[in-house]
Amino acid sequence: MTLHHYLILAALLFCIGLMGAFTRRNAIVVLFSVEIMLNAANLNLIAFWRYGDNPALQHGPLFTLFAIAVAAAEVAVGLALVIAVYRHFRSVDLEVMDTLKEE
Amino acid sequence: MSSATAIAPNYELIQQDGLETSLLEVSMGPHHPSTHGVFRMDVKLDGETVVDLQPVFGYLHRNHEKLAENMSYLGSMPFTDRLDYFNSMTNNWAYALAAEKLVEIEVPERADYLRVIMAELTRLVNHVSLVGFFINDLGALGTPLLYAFREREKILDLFEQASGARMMCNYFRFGGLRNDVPEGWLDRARDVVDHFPVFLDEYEQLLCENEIILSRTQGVGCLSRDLAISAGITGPMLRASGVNYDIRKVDKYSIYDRFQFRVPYTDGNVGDCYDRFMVRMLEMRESIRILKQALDGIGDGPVLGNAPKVFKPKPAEVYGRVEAPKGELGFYLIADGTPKPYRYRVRPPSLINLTVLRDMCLGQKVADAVIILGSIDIVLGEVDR
Amino acid sequence: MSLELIRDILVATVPLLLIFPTLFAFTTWLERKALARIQNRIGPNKVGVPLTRYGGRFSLFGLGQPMADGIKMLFKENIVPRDADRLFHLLAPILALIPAMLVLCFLPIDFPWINNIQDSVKAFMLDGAVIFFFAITGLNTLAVFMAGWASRNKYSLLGGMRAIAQMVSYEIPLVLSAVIVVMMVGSLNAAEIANAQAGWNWFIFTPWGLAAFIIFFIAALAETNRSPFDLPEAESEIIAGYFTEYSGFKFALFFLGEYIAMFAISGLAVTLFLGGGAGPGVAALPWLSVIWFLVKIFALIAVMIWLRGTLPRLRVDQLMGFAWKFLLPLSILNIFIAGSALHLLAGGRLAGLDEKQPILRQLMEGANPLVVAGLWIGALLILYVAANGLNQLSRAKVRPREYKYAE
Amino acid sequence: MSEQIAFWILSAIAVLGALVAVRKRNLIHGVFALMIFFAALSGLFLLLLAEFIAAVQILVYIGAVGILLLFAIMLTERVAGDDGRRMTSRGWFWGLVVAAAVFVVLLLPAIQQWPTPEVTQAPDPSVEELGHKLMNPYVMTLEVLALLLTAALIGAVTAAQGMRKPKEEGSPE
Repeated sequence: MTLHHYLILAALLFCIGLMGAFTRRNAIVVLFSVEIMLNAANLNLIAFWRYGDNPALQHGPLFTLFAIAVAAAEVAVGLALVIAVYRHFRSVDLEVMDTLKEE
Repeated sequence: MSSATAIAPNYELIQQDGLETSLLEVSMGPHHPSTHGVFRMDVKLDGETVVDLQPVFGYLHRNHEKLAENMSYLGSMPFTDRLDYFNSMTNNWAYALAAEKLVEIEVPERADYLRVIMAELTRLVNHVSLVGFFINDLGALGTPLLYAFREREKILDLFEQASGARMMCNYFRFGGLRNDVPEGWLDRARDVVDHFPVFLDEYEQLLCENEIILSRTQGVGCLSRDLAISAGITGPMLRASGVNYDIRKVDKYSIYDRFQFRVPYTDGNVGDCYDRFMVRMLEMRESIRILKQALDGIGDGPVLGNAPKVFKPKPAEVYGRVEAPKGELGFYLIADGTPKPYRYRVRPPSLINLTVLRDMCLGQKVADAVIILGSIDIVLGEVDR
Repeated sequence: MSLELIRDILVATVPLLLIFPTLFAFTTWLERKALARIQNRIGPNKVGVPLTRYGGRFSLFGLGQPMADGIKMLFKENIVPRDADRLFHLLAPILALIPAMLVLCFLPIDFPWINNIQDSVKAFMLDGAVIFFFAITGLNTLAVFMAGWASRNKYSLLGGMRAIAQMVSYEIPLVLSAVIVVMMVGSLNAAEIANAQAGWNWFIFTPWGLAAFIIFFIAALAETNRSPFDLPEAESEIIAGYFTEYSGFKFALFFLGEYIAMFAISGLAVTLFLGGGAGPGVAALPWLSVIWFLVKIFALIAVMIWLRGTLPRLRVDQLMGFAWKFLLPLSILNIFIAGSALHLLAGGRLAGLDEKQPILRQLMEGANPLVVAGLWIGALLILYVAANGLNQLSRAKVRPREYKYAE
Repeated sequence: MSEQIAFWILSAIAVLGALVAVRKRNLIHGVFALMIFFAALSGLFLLLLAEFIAAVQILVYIGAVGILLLFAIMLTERVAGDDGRRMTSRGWFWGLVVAAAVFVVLLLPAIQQWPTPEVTQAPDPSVEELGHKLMNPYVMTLEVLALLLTAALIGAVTAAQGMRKPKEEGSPE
């Protein structure tokens, strides 16, 4: 296995996520897609570390660890926002949410 | 934006702004493990909280009252066994009391003593198995129940020796008992009665101060004194709600005035499942006191009085009642001069105690609903008749 | 992929897959027998081995009962509710079994055949074995949710929801009490943790280790849905919880998964606190460590069975309150105490320790016995007071009552 | 060899899981497909010798995020999603095109440098090293992360709770 295998896989996964984020209108599915993209990026980070110059520095896992922690926070807040928005619009449909302010 | 929807008299579902948490309608029963028979509770749950509850019964309806109206008086005696099939002796007794009021029958003293002994043994059987079932409903996987059943077996053996049947005893007759107890029965009964407190000590030690049982039962299913009185609740449940009312003391029927015994009751502040549980535990001790006195005081003599061969009372209305283990069991008879009753009506304590189920369960957790039902102590044979 | 590798993988996995299901069968028999004895009954005593039934003479205490049960389960009709999500209904028991089976290989049991295989195949040599253990056990939650949701039964749904709430809550004290051990060893490696306790240096003999073990065991009971935390399958309330709608072989899989999870979590408790395979005679006969490990697991399981036979069940709000108001603060305090104690023992030496050796053992060498005794007693006192205080604060205000009598 | 087999299987599972997760109408099925994706990714991390990250991936994504997503779905959406509503957004076609274009762009550097030489230097899969790094140079980052997680927790609770009336919940007597 070489670095490029992982890079291509990560690119594919990232684009699946991108596709999901662009084409679905359910806010929760969009959140799925964002998670997929984040994970694809993490895969890249780890792959670069594994096949990089100085793996002993542990930069890849460290970076990924931080990214995962931030992603967990993001999901928590994101889902809370989805619920808050749902409470307001009675829907998680992104196309319904087109106002910034209560009119 | 939040709105409170009143769905039950004492419970408001708090609608989180726009979050449509729907109620879960669960039909608990009729084949639920802990509905004590073919009984159904239509429960509406808000998460785990019971917000509405509708008892549904009638699955075991056997037309008992109408059958009895087409049958001679004595003919329906065996059917009273099947009312509350745990306590056939007291059922018999209540019916015999009612019928004995229709015609003048002397009940011999030995028969009265034996009736008291049988009734109190029945109370032990009922309370001990109820407490077992109750702890089983609390989730104790049958261990207390099986210990209770060990004791129950001994008493059922006594019943079997006396009447030939363990549960459907059909032992009472108008004016006395069907037959005398066999030789040595009283000694065996004394043996059982003497050993019963040992078991009760063990039971109380294990259960009455168990932290989990305390926290599961205290403050759960509270029944106020006023509601208990106005709903016509009787028996241990009423006494747990703080009313000192025991038909053995009130009516002094049969020979209960000869015995020294106390009636445990609460001060009526709580009336929760723990009170109902404890009142029954304490009542068993008093039953043992009565039993000891009765076993000591019993004399020789006949056990069947001057009952007429053909039971054909003059037109009259009578109501005979006893303090059955579950509450006031009454039989209301209207005689019209024929050998069959014109009207035959049972006042089943289970059914009437069950009427407050909804009031006790609202706002409690679903697990509590089960133990509240268990603490009411119903037998579906009696509820549905 | 070399043939040796395949052979090593088979050698490492197949015995595990055979031993633990066999032990499971034995445990179901043990449980039924023990519960029966607790409940004043006899329990299964008719079916012998192999499935003989000669009037009980060759029945061997009913040891054939699990086999008979298994055959019965296999041939029972597989019923799927009409509105159920058929795919998930099928997958849930499998998903319940796989994580439980998977974590078994993180237990550092020194099976003799394991010693001859490559290191890369020994799963328990993983550096983060303990973390992996908790991560994979967490998958069980999903299986339970899947079963509860896919059955389209309200009891199942209630059971599934209860299970998720319970497992997520009790996972925190579970992990936090394992942290104590990791602090004392300085490694997440299961084998190293077990080795650090060789002889009688079991961590349960330290005050914080004892407290952590108790917390761990309570949380483990909740994680495996054992009484008194068996709310997700509370028979008297919600029929059977999330596996109400399961029958036949799928039910057997759930059952198997549950017991394997019990083995796994007891095995982890043994690894973390009870010295792993340590015990008398291990130095002379190394294979005895396997026996000791299994004996310890069974001792823990016997306690679980005993609790099941004696305790009633908690209510759902009390269950959550117990986890968040009692276990969680206590385990955090316990970590604090363990940290302080290690620091005091070290007295500035912490930085100079050998990283490859267990931390606690290094600290104990050359420590003043008086200081150690003082630390031990002090820590025990603090923990005792804290547990009592938390208990007073968190528990419901209940007490036995006095009753009146009317003459 | 075994590494290659594992890589192909795991990447196939990951791609399939991701595809199903974003295309499935039934959201609960979608979440479980997402879980499969996360699990496959965790396997890939193991393959890349980052075992701690693999464990964390399972712990955080499957154990925590998955459950969170399930709860969010059950709180908001018609779970089965079997209503006749349109699933895709208005500009779904252009979204697809953009995603494909991004994929091509991302592929370009990898293809240009094909084939790459094998790197023989395998990293030490030690958790200990990672721990030392976290405690020594990156301890500030760790603390900041802890702060962030706490803030996120509080923020999430506040946001999800919404404006609640001061009336207390539970059972009135």
